[in-house]
Amino acid sequence: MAHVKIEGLNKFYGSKHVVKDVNLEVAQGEFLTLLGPSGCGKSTTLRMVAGFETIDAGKVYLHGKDISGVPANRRGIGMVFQSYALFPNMSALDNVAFGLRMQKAAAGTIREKSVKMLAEVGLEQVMEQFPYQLSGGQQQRVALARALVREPEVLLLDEPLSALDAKIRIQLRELIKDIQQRHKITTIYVTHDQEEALSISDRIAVMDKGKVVQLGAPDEIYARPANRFVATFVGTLNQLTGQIVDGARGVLDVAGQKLTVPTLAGKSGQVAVGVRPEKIRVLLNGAAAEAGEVALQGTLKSAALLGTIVRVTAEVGGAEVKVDVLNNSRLPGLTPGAQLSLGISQENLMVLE
Amino acid sequence: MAHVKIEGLNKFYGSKHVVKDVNLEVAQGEFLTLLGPSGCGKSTTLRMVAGFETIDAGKVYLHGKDISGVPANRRGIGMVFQSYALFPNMSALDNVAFGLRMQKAAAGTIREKSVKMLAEVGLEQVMEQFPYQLSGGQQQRVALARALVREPEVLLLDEPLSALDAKIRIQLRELIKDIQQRHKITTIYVTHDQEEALSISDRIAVMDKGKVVQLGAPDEIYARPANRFVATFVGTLNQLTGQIVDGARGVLDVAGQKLTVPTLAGKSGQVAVGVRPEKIRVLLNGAAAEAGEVALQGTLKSAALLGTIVRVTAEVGGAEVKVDVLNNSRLPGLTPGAQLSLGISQENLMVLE
Amino acid sequence: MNKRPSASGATIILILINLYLGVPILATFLFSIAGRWDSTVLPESYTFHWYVQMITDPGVLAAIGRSFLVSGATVVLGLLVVTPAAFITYQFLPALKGTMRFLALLPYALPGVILAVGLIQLYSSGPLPIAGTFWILLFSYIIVTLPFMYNAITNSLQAIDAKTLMEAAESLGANRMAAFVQVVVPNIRPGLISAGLLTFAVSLGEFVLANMLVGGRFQTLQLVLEKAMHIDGHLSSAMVMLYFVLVAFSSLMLIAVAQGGGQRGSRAAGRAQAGSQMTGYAQ
Amino acid sequence: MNKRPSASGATIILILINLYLGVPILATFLFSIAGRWDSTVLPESYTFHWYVQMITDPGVLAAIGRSFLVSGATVVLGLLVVTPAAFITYQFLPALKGTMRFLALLPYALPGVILAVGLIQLYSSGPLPIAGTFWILLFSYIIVTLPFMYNAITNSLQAIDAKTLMEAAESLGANRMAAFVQVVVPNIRPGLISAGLLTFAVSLGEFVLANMLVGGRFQTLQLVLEKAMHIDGHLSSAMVMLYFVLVAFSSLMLIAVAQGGGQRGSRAAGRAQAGSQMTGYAQ
Repeated sequence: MAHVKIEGLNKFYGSKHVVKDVNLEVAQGEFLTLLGPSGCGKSTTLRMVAGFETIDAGKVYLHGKDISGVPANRRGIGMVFQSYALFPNMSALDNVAFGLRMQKAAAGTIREKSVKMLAEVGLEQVMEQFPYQLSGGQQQRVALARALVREPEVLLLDEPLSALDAKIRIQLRELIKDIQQRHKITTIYVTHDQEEALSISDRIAVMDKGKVVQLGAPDEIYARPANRFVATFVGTLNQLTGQIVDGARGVLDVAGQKLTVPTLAGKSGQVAVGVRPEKIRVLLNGAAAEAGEVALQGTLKSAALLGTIVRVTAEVGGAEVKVDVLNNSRLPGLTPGAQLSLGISQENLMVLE
Repeated sequence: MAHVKIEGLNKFYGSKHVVKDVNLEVAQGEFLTLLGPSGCGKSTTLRMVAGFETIDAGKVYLHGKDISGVPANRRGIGMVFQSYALFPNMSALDNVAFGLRMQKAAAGTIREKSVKMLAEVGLEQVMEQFPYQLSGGQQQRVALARALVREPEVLLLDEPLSALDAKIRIQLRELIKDIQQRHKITTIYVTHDQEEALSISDRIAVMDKGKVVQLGAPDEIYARPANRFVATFVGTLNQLTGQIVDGARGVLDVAGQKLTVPTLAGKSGQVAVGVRPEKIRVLLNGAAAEAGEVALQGTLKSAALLGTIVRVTAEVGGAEVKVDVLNNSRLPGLTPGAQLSLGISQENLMVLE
Repeated sequence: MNKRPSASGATIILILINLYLGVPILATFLFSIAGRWDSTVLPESYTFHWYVQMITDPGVLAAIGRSFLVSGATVVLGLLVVTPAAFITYQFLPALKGTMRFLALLPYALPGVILAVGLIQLYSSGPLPIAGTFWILLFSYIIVTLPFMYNAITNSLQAIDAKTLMEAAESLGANRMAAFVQVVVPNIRPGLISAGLLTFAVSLGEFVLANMLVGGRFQTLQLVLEKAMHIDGHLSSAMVMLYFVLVAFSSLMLIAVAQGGGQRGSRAAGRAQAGSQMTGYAQ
Repeated sequence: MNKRPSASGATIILILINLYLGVPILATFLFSIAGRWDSTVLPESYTFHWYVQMITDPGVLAAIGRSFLVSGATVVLGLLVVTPAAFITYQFLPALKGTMRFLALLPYALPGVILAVGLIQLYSSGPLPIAGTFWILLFSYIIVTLPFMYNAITNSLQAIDAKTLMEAAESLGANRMAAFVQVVVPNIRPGLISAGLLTFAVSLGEFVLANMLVGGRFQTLQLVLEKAMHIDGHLSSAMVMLYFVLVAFSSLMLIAVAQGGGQRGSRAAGRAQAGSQMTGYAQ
């Protein structure tokens, strides 16, 4: 049985239909992410699960029990907010202890558990400090400890890293994943950042305009996006638009270059195919495309170091094609304007509807 | 002659020394980035160049002329702010036209230039709209057009992308780079995001605690960081700490595994070496390390898809080692707990002081 | 779903507050048009007698003129002095912000009677013998309304982040005066209107200073009203209704004048600020 | 470097404002300790005569007691009623926020004389004959001070983002009452103190309502003061000085009481809010 089950959830703000018939099941110990652009209804969905928004239609089940009408404080959830939402009048330790005090636990137990939890998020040194004395990253660690110390049934996180700097964001997402796995806690995570979603989730529900448009494991979403929205929103995508010139074999004419794409067989007219930047090979020293590969000729525009990868931008028939190579490869003679031959395995070309 | 020259710049806030003797030269048409964590003095430095902060000691030269005492409105600079700072009472077009109106240009010229500049940032469709009707990304495009339409001597950008969503951030940084190159405008850019700095800059000045700690091209900063702060702040870094057991040959003992690092020859005691995640090879099918490579044995902890790369985390003697591989490689049998053999070229091991 | 109990509780509270504020006004209106009203819940007959008596009294009309004069002058002079003062403090002297906020609070510790005592000592003789004149009333009203002005304007400046807008304008070649006039002022227009309206309303309704500082020598509407109350409750009720009409009418006028001078963008600025403006003038 | 001209200009403006507000107070103080003061710039001799006369007058002491009673009751009742009302509106009825802000403005359109006319009609007879008593004064003071209370509390709630704090507390198992009492109230404490102080100061300084609604039947300090002014300028000046001491003293008392009941964290909350609080009570 699913640990959390969301059934036909709907929400209206006035006449605006912001969550449209969302159905989801989250297994015990699973990490599910709601991913989408701002305004797609992901936060509202999470807040209906938490009990902070009324449900206009649909149900939320926990362990098979309908909790749609249960007040937020009796749902057994833990919540982490984008703005941290620490209590300004309490020290880090008192913030963490608050939930245990509400459970009327013994004073000794409260302190012991709170200190242990703070140590787990690496804050034993600053537990007597007040929120305003802590950095953003530290505050969010306190918030995480505060949510977890009560051992909630489900942990809900609403864009917990959006207010933080790039470096801290990555550290903290590793910490969240780590702790989630250690405690084996069922987690629903909301974010607009696709890299965050890919790296941290067991499964991702991609949302667009109030609907779940695709649900699957990160590699599935990334490699086999359900539609053009998912393909472009999750990951970087090169789009090649052309005319089908041979419907039988699936030959596409992109600015004069012929690409044979078997999956296009039987189609006609103008179509677009997409390919991820890391699935393109730069063919060096006049190497030819291998069997099952299509070749594209282009001109080098720029090569930018992004850290672990180098992003090569080529111009192919007026359009830009991005190629990602690892920053340990030797790409000789990469000066802007150089002729470039690119190889793409046919299976990596996605047809975009 | 340098286009912009910053000489011995200092700033105090009360008794706090926030900018310490900064010297920089920016060539005509160059894109220089000030990179550092919050509070490192990078914005203050930029604001002294702009004329918004008084200079406590030092000089700023433009084309060899001392402009330290010139009011901001006569320095010939264009500025883009993190908060966009569009004039709420003016349409996008009027915002862009404002600077030309201040130059008392002819009405026809003003309109023509403004419309052209708005088209260049892709906003010809919304030029009659007011800031509150535009998205964050569109607002920052207007701000960019507004700063550029006067053809300033120098373009200054203060964390222009920090308030935007991840996807928009990448689009806009490509637009900024594009326009900067087309107009060949001398640019000083401030950011805390190392990937942004690496991808967009001709040169980067890494700042820490008010000082410039390294100045160089992105690949130089990335590959040969001047100190441990730069090495960890720019890019991801694996750190291996161990004891030197053979000072003559430079053999390091990391949790029982012996690494021969020629650059450690002559040293003794405890040292740390660093290696970037993409410079580590996963040795498959019992392949041995090549000549000039050291080998490490570890256990696979996790493999997370980040998009174009897959980040493999291995445990090596109690420490975590991250390996980045492109998302097109075939890594067979990567189940957590599996034994992993890693190869690192000796030249990629940086000694961290 | 689980919010309904609180929501209905809140509705009750709101209704009570409305009654609390609204019933006296309604009663006053009924009294102003009541003919006979002895022991019934509602008046037994209605008449416009009191309104006719009021508007045919030249003393009332002259008092309205005087009240408008002194209140209007307070608004104009207040805006001209306080706007640049608030801006300069906000922009260039952030260290003085606390001091200014405190100074702007002083008028609360200086209620009418207290202020009147001080002002009468000071101005009844000496180099500036303005006691008993329009001028002393004007200057004292500017003191009394300083907190509304100063806070509304400072809040507007913060709401639009005037500091960064100034920098943006300067980076585009505007000198400080041009930046202030062309960028800051149009964008704080809603705040200036609010400040003006509030100042006008407070000045128009002021009694103690008018009574003690100028009294019979410059009879304002409030003084006439207070006198009428001692004579006849119906007449004074009619004057209270007239007062409400005047306040509403002059508010609309002020808004119209201020908006008329605005650019086409002022609506946009107003909209962008609406939230924070309420905070500005609500206080 | 290029900011110096504006800075000195601002300093001049500040000095002028200080003089404008400070000179009347200084003059009053000098007058209260002046013996002979005819044609000289400063008094020729000094005396504490007026202070002695004042504090030995039982009428003055009783008036102080009455003023403190009605002002204190206004603060307590106001806080008890307005705090939950403001919180419920903010938390559960955001749609009503505009209406409430408007209602909270009404008292500005309802100056003393106007309000008094309405209240006297309403309460001089009928089911609640409280005209001329302490109670009508108390209820009218609550109306007058509603804007300070409501806005200061609402601003505090916004400043701490009480909505999210409530959600955080509820997600940690607290019911709404516990969340409000243990999380919201301690964190808006500085706002409550400010609101209370301002309400106290405004009530203490009110003259028109006291004069028209209760007059001689419940003589407050302001009434006694006004009477004293007609008798002797020196005596009334001394009473003004006493008034300032009372306001300052009771402010300190109120702060001490409120802080004393606080937890060890209230300083932290106060610090986190300091900026926004000023906005809260300065208006």
